[in-house]
Amino acid sequence: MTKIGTDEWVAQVGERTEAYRGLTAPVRRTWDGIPLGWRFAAAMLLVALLPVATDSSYVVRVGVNAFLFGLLALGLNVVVGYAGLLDLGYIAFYGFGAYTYALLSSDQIGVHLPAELTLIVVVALTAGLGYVLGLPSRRLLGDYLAIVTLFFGQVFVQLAIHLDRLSLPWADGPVNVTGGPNGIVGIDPIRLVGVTFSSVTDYFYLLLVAFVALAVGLHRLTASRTGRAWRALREDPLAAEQMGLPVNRLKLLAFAVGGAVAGFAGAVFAAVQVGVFPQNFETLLLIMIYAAVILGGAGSLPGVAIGAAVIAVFPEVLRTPDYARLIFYGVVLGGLVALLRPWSRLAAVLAGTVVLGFVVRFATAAAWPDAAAVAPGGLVARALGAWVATPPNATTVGNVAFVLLVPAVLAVTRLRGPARTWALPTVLYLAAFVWETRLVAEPSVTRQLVLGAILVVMMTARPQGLLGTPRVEML
Amino acid sequence: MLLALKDVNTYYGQIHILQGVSLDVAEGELVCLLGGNASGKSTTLKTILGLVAPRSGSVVFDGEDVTRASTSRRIERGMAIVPENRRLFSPMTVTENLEMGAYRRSGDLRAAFERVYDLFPLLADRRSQLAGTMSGGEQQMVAVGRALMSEPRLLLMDEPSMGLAPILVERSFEIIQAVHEAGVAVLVVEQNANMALSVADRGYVLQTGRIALTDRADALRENDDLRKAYLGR
Amino acid sequence: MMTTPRNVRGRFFVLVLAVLALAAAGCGGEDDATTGDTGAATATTDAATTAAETPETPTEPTAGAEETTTGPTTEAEDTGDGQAAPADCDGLLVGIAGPFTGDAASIGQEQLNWARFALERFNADNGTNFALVEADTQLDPAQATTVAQQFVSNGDILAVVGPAGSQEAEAVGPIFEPDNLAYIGMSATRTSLTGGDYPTFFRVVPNDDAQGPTDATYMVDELGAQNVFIIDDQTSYSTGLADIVQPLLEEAGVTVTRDSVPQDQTDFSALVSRISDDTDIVFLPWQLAASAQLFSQQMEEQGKTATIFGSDGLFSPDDFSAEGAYVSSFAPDITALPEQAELVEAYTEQYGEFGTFGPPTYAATQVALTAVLAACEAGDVSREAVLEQVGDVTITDSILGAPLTFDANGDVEGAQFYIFRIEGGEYVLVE
Amino acid sequence: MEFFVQQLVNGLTLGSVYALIALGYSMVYGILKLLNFAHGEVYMVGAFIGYGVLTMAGGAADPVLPAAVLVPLMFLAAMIGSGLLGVAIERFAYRPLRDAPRIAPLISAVGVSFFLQAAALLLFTARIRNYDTPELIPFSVGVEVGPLRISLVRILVIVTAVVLMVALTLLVSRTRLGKAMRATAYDREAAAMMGIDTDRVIAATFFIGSVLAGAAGVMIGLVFSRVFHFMGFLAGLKGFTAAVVGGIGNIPGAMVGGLLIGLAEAYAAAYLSSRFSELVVFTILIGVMLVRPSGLFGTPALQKV
Repeated sequence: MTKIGTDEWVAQVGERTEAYRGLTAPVRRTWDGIPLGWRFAAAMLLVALLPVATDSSYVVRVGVNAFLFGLLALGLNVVVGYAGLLDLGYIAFYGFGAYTYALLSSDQIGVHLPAELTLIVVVALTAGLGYVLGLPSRRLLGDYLAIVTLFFGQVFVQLAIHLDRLSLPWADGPVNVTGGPNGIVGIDPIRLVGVTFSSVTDYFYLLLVAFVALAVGLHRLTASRTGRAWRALREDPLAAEQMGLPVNRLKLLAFAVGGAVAGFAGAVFAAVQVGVFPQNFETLLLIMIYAAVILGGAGSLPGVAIGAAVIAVFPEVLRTPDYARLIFYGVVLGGLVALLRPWSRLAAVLAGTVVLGFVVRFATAAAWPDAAAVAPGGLVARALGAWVATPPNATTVGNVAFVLLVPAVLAVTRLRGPARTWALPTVLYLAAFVWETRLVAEPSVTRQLVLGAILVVMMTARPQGLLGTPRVEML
Repeated sequence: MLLALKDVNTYYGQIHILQGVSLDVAEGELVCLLGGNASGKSTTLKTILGLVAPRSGSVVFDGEDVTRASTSRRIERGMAIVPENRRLFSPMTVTENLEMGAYRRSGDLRAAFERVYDLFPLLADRRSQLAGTMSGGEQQMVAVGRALMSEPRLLLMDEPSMGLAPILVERSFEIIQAVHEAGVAVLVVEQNANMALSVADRGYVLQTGRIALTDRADALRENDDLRKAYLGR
Repeated sequence: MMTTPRNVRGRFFVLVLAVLALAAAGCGGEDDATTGDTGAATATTDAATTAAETPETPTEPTAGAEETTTGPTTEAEDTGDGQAAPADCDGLLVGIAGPFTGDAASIGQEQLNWARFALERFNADNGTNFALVEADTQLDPAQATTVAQQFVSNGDILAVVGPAGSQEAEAVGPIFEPDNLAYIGMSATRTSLTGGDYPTFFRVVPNDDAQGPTDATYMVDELGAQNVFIIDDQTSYSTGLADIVQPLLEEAGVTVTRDSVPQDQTDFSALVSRISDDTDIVFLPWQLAASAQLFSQQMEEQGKTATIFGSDGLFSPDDFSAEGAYVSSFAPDITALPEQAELVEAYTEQYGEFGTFGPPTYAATQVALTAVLAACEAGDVSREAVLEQVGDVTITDSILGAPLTFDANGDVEGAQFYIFRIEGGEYVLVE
Repeated sequence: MEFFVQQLVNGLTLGSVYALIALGYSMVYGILKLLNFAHGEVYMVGAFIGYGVLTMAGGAADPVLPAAVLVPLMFLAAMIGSGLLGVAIERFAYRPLRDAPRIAPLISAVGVSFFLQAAALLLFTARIRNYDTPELIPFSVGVEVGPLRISLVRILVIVTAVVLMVALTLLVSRTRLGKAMRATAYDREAAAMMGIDTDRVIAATFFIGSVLAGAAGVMIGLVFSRVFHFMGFLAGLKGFTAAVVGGIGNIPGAMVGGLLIGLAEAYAAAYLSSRFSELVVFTILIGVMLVRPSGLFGTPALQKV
């Protein structure tokens, strides 16, 4: 019996927290034992080998996109993850950086400054813009700040579209600043200390260096006094204020740092794309950056890096129908293996699905002998071609099946026990059928569908993000 | 037994909050649950009410195992709570607040309203005032009245003395006793052990998620450890 | 939950079984095919055979692209009326990029369907098994450049159809140029795209410099315009055209009012109410025919009598039918041409109604495929060779009316604009 | 003067649609503090359901039912369909995230939004569908006051919106469900302690908000024709703006905000230029937010993200 009245709750926290269990426990414990710096260095070394390992400039370009996402996500993480300020106008800094670089390094206004200078100007201007946009954050709290910044992002795109016929009192005729919907093209490549970055591989390494530098810098910043103050601000702004933290200065600093990072990323993006256009900076991209930060786990640097990689690479992989197919069946099978217990039930479900498939396949083949085929595409497709039924009017039947499939899948997640076991083969077969008849034929649409579904599933399965720590509200 | 908790273990995330808590309340009994900060008092109440689910153990109310039952089911069966800090619906009127207390009851609420207005005549005059604009003591009446609207058999009181002036604390416990005398079983969760033990039949002491002591109220008042820890004597 | 090792083993066992079952299913399919191939095989097994015979995945996995073909394509090998293509033409690819999803999907999906349709017919006619690699750009140049890199990295892609927007065509130019990859625009009309900056770019649609003057002249000379209201839709296409038409009209002494409205605008009624009573023509260089239809309805609702004059983006008899409106187009109305009737009917049966963006995509795809076939028949399957072939392609019975050839800049030779008047829902050629 | 009044009618038409969408945003925000970015897609689905009913009835040119029956039927089907969709979205995409960090459901909402857009694209193709309302209810039918012409469709839309808003106001202030919604919005846990099944109340909130969005979808189809997979995005943004201007979470605020945005757009397009109408709207919004940080009718924000 413990002594009454002494509060040893804190002392017991370690005891009260569950330890790793299961088969992966030793691996996870060992992994936790490796210092973060080593893990990061190893990962970056591996990534640095990518352009050497492949001769596909596409893969390198996706790597460039991933790094751009990574930079943006790191910057956003400062604002959202550290300081807890929901900044939905973040994309505007990216656009502002890109347009500034474009204006100072193209024929648009006939200025071609050296890149060293331009980059400094871009970073300074976007940091300043971040500071200015941060000003309302002194008054606007929480979601209202989010909303004002969201519209700031919209205003930026509107200005980019419309500042192509600006009437200025001292100029005769309208002045074309942003190029309107046509954007600015023919942007100079970045040239630093005599080295011109011309290929995607060059930019890949430039961004790699920038990313590593920024990640290391931010990691040290997190551990610094400012980093701790930001966290205090995020957890409880009122308490932070009462403790004498310079709350407003901290907020503005976060905005400025985030803005500068995004501005730099924008400048590099402009150089990589050799052009800037208003469509580059629409809300969709903002959403994807947020998805990167949140999927990885807001506030966690490695999480943000992984989130950015996932968000950049995953949609590209989905572009290829065969890979999308592998992902689809892989995820379905993996999900079943992970979730169905005991294994005898798993076996029953899989066997049931296979048998059901053949029954339906031969029944339809007998009924409609001249039906169209499943699109070819390797071993899996051949196997599926022999298994999935192919009705004559695939589009219509596929659409109907899709409409049935969505509620069926949702219903199965609610069913428990034997009912689920019985329902699963039908649903699984229906899913395969929809995939083969309809989704394979429309890879671009499927890509969006899968992306949406994955976002929902990932968030509901792991709300705190891949590497985030669940925050428990103490009651 | 009206209410019985058996070996309840409750977690928040990975943190083990209630560690094998067992307690019971008999029909018409007034029981108090004492404990310091973060000892698990509120979690115990939430487990009883079904706002958090225990990972193991059982909650039996009125002969029915309600461990997996929803909060609304438990309230239908005859529980009601006066939450910590009262938690009134500030932008709603007194009447609307009382109505919410009787949410699970269908049919005519006039009798229930009458009973509450009899107990707190002040509320009858203030029925269309917004709850958020009332004083602390008045709010306490609304909170108790709201809980009584469902005509409960077990009233749970979470820290009834918190945030009230000493005179109102006494008033608050008078109300509790009045409710108790009307035949309703009451479970009071309190830090103010002295006050709680003065009205209770029995008491439990919760210590970092475990029941450390349980006895009749008068015996607890004489317990040395408890006295040192809570009663300041 | 603890997972016992025994449980895990069982799980693994089931997984192996499942894979085996799938593999068995694959073999079963092949057996079916070989036995049934002699007689009246079902199309399913037929396709499975072809899939089994053709060496699969001609692309490097790193290239990250996979062709999508359709059933009839593969069947053509033995039944097509054209002669068989040389063996080294096997599995060559053409990329197509367009806004297949997102807010411009109504344009992109029509383009995609017509490209697929063109591929099917081309393969059937020539006994080839070319395939398309589809890539969605959502009209975002950033995505277009990533897609362009994908195309460049896939050695089997010899020509590209698209991308759709002028700004996208500008953005991908620097990526295609070093690799000599020809890309054929089907809707990018910005004048500056041809003429040197983008040497591998061709387009089957005339540029804004060809359309603008035709429209302006017709408005002034034939319709006697005095007062014209020009409304662009804030896209690259629209502002470009409006910028050409506006000064021409002004030079001719016409009073011009200019406004602009976002392409995705919901309601035009406030804008419509600004059409003054002495405005005789409203010029809409728009791309969404359905929006112009609403615009005309709202004009009718408010009793405005000005005539709508639309650019080629509005040439869409199924979507835009404002009585008395004029629409310019770079092609005759293919739905009215007897020699294209079969084509139109076949398309409509398979994919449904269409507007103005399909036929040029058909032509562009035809150009790309023809050039690829010509190159491989000449024995040089390289991008340089295809690029040269594209410059020399002549399609005599083009879907766009006249024979289709390119001039030195990559523009259509002898581009001509037609003007239609809408009468009772019919597009009547007036010039 | 007629010009001014004409714009008033134009603005009110658009504004009522925005207001109905804004209500869904505001109600959901009020009860869950969640920005439901999938709300625009619910509205899109409503518009498609209305179109489906119209097509099944033979199309606008040659309907098998008289317009007086057909139009209410379209509304009914779209409202019920959208309502159920809203409930399903809540159940499967938001409820599992009830206790997650505040931005997690935001990403989930975006996922739902992608999914629904792509599903519409898959099922209905990308072609822009047209209700062809003038065939069903000619624009010439309506009220003519001097030079002012107000078509019947616009009157129908404005009246329907007003009826729906009055019904909603009564529901929220008078009924047991409405009171439970307010109680849950104010303090979810306390509401649960009273035995209110908050999950059901939240589902009901989603249902009602989505019903209004479905009605807005049919209205857009009737007055402004074009129905397509991406229509929800912009309308959602406008509805959201309206909700914010009014003070998010506040029901009368959403109505006023919607009308205000609609009127601002109409007057900006009519007196300035439609080129800048969006810019005008956003400027108004930012202006309102800077002067009144919680919107016109709003209560001060929560502190934590």
